[in-house]
Amino acid sequence: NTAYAGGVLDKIMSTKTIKIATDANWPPQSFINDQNEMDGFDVDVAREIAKRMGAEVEFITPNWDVITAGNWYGRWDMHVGSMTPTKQRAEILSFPAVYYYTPAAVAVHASSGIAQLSGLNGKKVGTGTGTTFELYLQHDLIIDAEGAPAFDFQIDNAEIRSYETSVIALDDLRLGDGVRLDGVVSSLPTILEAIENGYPLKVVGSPIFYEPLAVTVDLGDSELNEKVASIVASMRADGVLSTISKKWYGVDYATVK
Amino acid sequence: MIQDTVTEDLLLRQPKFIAYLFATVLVCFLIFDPSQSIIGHLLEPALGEPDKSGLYGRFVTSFMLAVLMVLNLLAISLIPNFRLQVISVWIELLILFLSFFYSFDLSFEFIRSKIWFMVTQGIFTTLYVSAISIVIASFIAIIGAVAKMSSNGFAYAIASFYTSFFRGLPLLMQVYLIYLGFPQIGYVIDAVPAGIIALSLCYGAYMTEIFRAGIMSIDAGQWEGSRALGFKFSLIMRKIILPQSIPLIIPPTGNQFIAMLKDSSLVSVIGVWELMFLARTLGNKTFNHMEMLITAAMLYWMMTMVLELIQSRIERKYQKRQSR
Amino acid sequence: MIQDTVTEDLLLRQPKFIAYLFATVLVCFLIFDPSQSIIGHLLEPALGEPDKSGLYGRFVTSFMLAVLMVLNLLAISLIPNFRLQVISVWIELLILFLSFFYSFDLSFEFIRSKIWFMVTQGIFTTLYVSAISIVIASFIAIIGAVAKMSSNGFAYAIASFYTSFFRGLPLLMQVYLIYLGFPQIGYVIDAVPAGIIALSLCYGAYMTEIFRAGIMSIDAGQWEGSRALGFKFSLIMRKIILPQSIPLIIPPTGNQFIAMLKDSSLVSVIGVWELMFLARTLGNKTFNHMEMLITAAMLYWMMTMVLELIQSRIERKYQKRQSR
Amino acid sequence: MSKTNQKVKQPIISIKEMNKYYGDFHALTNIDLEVNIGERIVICGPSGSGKSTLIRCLNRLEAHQSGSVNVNGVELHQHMKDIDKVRSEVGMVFQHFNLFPHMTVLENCTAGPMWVNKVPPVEAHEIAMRYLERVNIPEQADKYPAQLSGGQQQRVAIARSLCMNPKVMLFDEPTSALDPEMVAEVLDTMTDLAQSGMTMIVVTHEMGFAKQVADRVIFMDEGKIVEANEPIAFFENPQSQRTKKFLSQVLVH
Amino acid sequence: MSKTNQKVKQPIISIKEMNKYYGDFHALTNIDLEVNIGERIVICGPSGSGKSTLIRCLNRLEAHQSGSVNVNGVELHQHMKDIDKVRSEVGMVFQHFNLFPHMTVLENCTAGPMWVNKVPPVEAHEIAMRYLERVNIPEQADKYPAQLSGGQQQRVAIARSLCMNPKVMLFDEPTSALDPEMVAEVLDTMTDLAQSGMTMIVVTHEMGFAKQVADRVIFMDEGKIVEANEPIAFFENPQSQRTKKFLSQVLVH
Ligand SMILES: Nc1ncnc2c1ncn2[C@@H]1O[C@H](COP(=O)(O)OP(=O)(O)OP(=O)(O)O)[C@@H](O)[C@H]1O
Ligand SMILES: Nc1ncnc2c1ncn2[C@@H]1O[C@H](COP(=O)(O)OP(=O)(O)OP(=O)(O)O)[C@@H](O)[C@H]1O
Ligand SMILES: [Mg+2]
Ligand SMILES: [Mg+2]
Repeated sequence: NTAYAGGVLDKIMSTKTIKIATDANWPPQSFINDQNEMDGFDVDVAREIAKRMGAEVEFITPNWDVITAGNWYGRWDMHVGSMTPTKQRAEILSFPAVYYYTPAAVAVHASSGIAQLSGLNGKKVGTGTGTTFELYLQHDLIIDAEGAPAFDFQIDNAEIRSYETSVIALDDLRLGDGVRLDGVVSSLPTILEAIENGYPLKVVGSPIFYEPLAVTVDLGDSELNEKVASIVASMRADGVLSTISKKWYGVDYATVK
Repeated sequence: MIQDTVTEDLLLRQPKFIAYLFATVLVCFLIFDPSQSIIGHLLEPALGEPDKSGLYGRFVTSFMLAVLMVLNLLAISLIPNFRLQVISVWIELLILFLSFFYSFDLSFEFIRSKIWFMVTQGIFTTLYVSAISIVIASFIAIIGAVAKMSSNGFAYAIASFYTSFFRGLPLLMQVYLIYLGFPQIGYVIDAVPAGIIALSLCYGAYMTEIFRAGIMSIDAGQWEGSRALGFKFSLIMRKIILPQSIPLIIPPTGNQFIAMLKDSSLVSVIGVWELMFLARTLGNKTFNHMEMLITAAMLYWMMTMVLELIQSRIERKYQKRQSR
Repeated sequence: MIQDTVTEDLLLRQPKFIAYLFATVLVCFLIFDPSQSIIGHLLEPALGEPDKSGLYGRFVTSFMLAVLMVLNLLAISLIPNFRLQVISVWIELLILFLSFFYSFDLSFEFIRSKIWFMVTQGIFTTLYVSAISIVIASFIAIIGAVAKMSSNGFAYAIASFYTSFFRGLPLLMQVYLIYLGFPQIGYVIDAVPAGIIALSLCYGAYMTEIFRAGIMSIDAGQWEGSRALGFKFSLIMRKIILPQSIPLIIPPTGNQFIAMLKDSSLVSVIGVWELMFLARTLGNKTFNHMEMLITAAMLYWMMTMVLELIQSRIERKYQKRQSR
Repeated sequence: MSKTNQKVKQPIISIKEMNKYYGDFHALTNIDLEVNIGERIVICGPSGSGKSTLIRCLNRLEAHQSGSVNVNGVELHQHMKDIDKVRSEVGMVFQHFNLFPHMTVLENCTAGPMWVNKVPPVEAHEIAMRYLERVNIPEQADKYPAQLSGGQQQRVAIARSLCMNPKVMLFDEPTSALDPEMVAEVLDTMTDLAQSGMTMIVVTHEMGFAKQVADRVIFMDEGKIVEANEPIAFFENPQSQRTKKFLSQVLVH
Repeated sequence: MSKTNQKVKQPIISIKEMNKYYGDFHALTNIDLEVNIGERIVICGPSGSGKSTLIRCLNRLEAHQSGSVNVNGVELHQHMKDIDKVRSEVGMVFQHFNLFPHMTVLENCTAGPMWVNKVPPVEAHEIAMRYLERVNIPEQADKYPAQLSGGQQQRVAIARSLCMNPKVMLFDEPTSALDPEMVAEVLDTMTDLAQSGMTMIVVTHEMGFAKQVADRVIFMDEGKIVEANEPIAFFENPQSQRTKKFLSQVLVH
């Protein structure tokens, strides 16, 4: 049923264009900038990968549901959008290369008295639905990708509030301590970005886990997999990944500390 | 539409038409190449790997399909009873759709494990949010309709502003505005009430027009007859006009309720666990989206059909009463 | 609704009513405590920090607001011309809403920088997807309506299955099914065509009922008159029935088109950059959601009002022609 | 205007210099008319001459623009307080009956007394049955209007008005929507009512009824009262050309 | 049945043992009727007696369930091929005119010839104007039906049928929706048509017209033909009790 798989790399090479799917709603990883073009960490990485393949890049922004349903039928060739490789997902998609690790962290309102993660036990904690953050709160998270550091579940019995994205959860947290939420689990960069934009929030404790994030391609084209793996390896080796990470996060997330 | 008393000969009784039909179907199948699709795979035992059977496989599959289809149509056309005929076409279409879903390689195991939760949590939430909202919306609509027909400048202006504004804005925007906006002026409301307010206001605006049409459709003679007896406005409205316009109001209101069942899924953006939210969420962890989406679709469809049934019952009751 | 020839004295001319009104408004304000909200902040220079002015501040703010409101109502009620009265109420409500939006602390700078893109990219996409879909949906609806009224079992069964299925399923589900499902049977389609197909099929189902109602509303005498002259079915339909039902079909179709403008936002899930997608996306980086949502809301509202205007023009044209 | 045939010289309706416009269209011009208690008046005239408009001004279903309309001592105008009271004292029977289709015949008849005059249900029921007997259809009390023939429906409409115990009855072409065979039964009911001394104003083309019952026949054309006279004089010796022409056309068929 | 007054003994319509049911309701019972070319027939009878149903069976606006209906040599049945041809040869004028409100008077009249008989536009225009002159309203050709009075509309309806050059004309109470003054003009048009030798079947309560024009008057009751006779005999010496009763009620008013 995978009509195009196997020929994806050939197609990229012959047409000299690559279609890369990513999210438009996930700053600073990927978003629409002031020039109304795609921009962000993931987007820069995608551009670099395309450059090294010698192809023009074209971005496509379908919903997460649609991407993770698999079976892309050549509508796009690759997804560079901070997807966490899990075993179950690997049955539908393949993850040739992890390109960075983001820390997940917990935010509370600036006026909150909570100073430790355990302070959120049994409290109302918001996050995005279907995310690893939600799984973490449910104590269901298993990260089985190579190179990912181990972690503990540090918040127990939280009353989980799942939103379409964790950005709406941050909007709710912003209303005041305990007004709708006591805390939000999201990625550290997103939280910091919000704080920078004037949200009255603060980060509690250190990152709760590091999430490996990978380039994703459709199943069945092993040549493409190898090609992507080698490109990402070379980007890490020559420091380009670190440079891009520093550009967007001020920190190097390309390798685990 | 008035049926004519002379019926044309059934096309399926004319050999020429059947030949044409067969040819058309065959050509269609040849062009769209069923051997690549699921049907081709079903015929695999007979023809070998679809990819390899080539033009021959393509032709054989298409031919068999076309024969099957025409025979099937002929068989159905022989059923003398209209109802039975309709039912058998329905069943066939249903099977066709289900086999289309089947082609997604669904994990029925997974569906079974989740369906109970979807029904109890999802359908329950969807139904109660929609039901409360439609009741409130109806009240708003009655007031709105009267205001829009009134000669009072205030009433007209407020009602027309209301309908224009709330029909003009996307429901999602209204949900956001109420959920995120109200706290700005000092009142924090929960997700479910916010959703109900947004749905009621939005549908109240649409239904204002329905009620207005219903009230206007009542013959002027009813107003004159009542006024000539000395009835006051509110009495005429309550006892004479509204009871008579119910049969006209119910069908579009039923439509609105069906639409609302689905629009209520928008409250999921603010974290209410209704059916659609569950459909998009439950499958996430294990990547069983399609299973959940299709299950939810079937559940929605079933709800719709039940509602349509109830609606037609109510309609028939009223029609009977008024035209004995 | 038929207006009575005897009008009651305007309530706002009765001192008792004004006193009641004032008391009610005052109590409302006291309960909902405007001093905490934006209005309180506007009065800050006079009363000091709202948090600190306490019960006194609360009462003074409420009192002033109540006086203002009643005076304002009286002023409007003195306007003799109905149109002017309506317009001034509209303007006041508009200002109220805008100041509600204003309370979000919007960055107008940001809105200015994005609005052009929203109009050119967003509105354009929204409009062309909707326009194509409504045209296709109308064609489907004509066929569906005739089929649903036919005495042919096939036609009736297929049409009723179609309307039930596509009204029963949430549009989002249909978009997914078409976008993700069609490739399963061998045909990969792009996002925009998939969206247009889904919108056309879904709205075609709703509009089938509209067209059916329009066709049925034509007096049986028109069918008999045409048949008695020897006209054939398709001729009667094209030349006699459809032209006469247009005035009845246009208003609900206009409604559907307005609804579709907003429903077309669902195609954003498959990556089409229409207005709603941009509204939810553009503000993300700088956390200016509210700016973008409100801008989009205003744009939608404007589109709706333009469409309503066009609709009322068309309606008037047809009404004029038929009742000179 | 001649007022030759008054039984009691006490006007219950008095119209003076009344003018009525629909927008720019001058529907009634300088109408002067007095109707005394117990008087029976038949109004006829060509279509569009303003007959309906005139009697609809009498219970203010239409508003007049100048002049005065006085019913039972109450002056009708836009800001009057108790129009509902005046209306409840003036019965009106319409061409198309205007019964309430969602209520039974009995409910149609009890609604007025109960809702307007606050008569207790039992008594309202008695009143309703009394008048349904008077119009000869007590056995139809529990049916819905749609189950009755046109003539029966019109008789229910008359009974419904009578239940309010009106001082005047207005009829607007009460038989013109009926099949020929049913006209008779409604006219009989009306003749009956006239003989009981009810004040009546009847718009009709039934010249037989006019001859038999009317105290005065009024002919209208183009919004004006052209001629008013006792029936015998009116039919046998019409004064104006217009009346003559009209009578010739109506009486032929 | 008596067939006394035939002008040419050549039947154009022949009904034999025809029965018609609406569901369980037996609307027409054992109807036998022959109409010869040039004959003028008036059908009368109480409401609900099946008059409309009968003439609507003649161009198969209604289907009959047993017996035979033969029009101009063509047998009418459910699976016939060319009902449109039969219908285009049988003109029908309805109580409520059934003009096409979205088309001008002229367009109403040219539609039939152009769309059914494929007459070229110029010629259709000529035909239409010829018949509009015949019914005396050529000057209304460019107006819409809603702009005309009832009588004018009915005359347009007659002209529209005549444009198809029909062999028979059917009229179903053509004057009963008209104001009294307009009845005359339509009856005049119909009398005119009758004198030109058109075969006509007219359902009407206008007894004056029947006396003046009809070759035969048919009285129906409860779905049966009760009596059929020449007009003079019919009116002066009705045979059945039912006919007598009906005539007494209709002729009084
Ligand atoms: N609501 C209205 N708006 C405008 N013109 C009206 C209205 N009602 C009636 N008219 C006009 O006023 C005139 C008188 O109408 P009215 O109904 O009183 O006539 P009528 O004598 O009762 O005629 P008919 O015998 O047809 O009932 C007519 O020319 C009519 O067109
Ligand atoms: N479509 C229908 N379905 C059921 N019954 C019908 C239908 N049309 C007519 N009838 C019944 O058939 C009978 C004859 O009706 P028809 O209209 O022929 O009477 P008519 O003699 O023309 O009466 P009128 O003078 O009122 O026009 C009536 O009892 C009527 O109720
Ligand atoms: Mg009138
Ligand atoms: Mg009839």
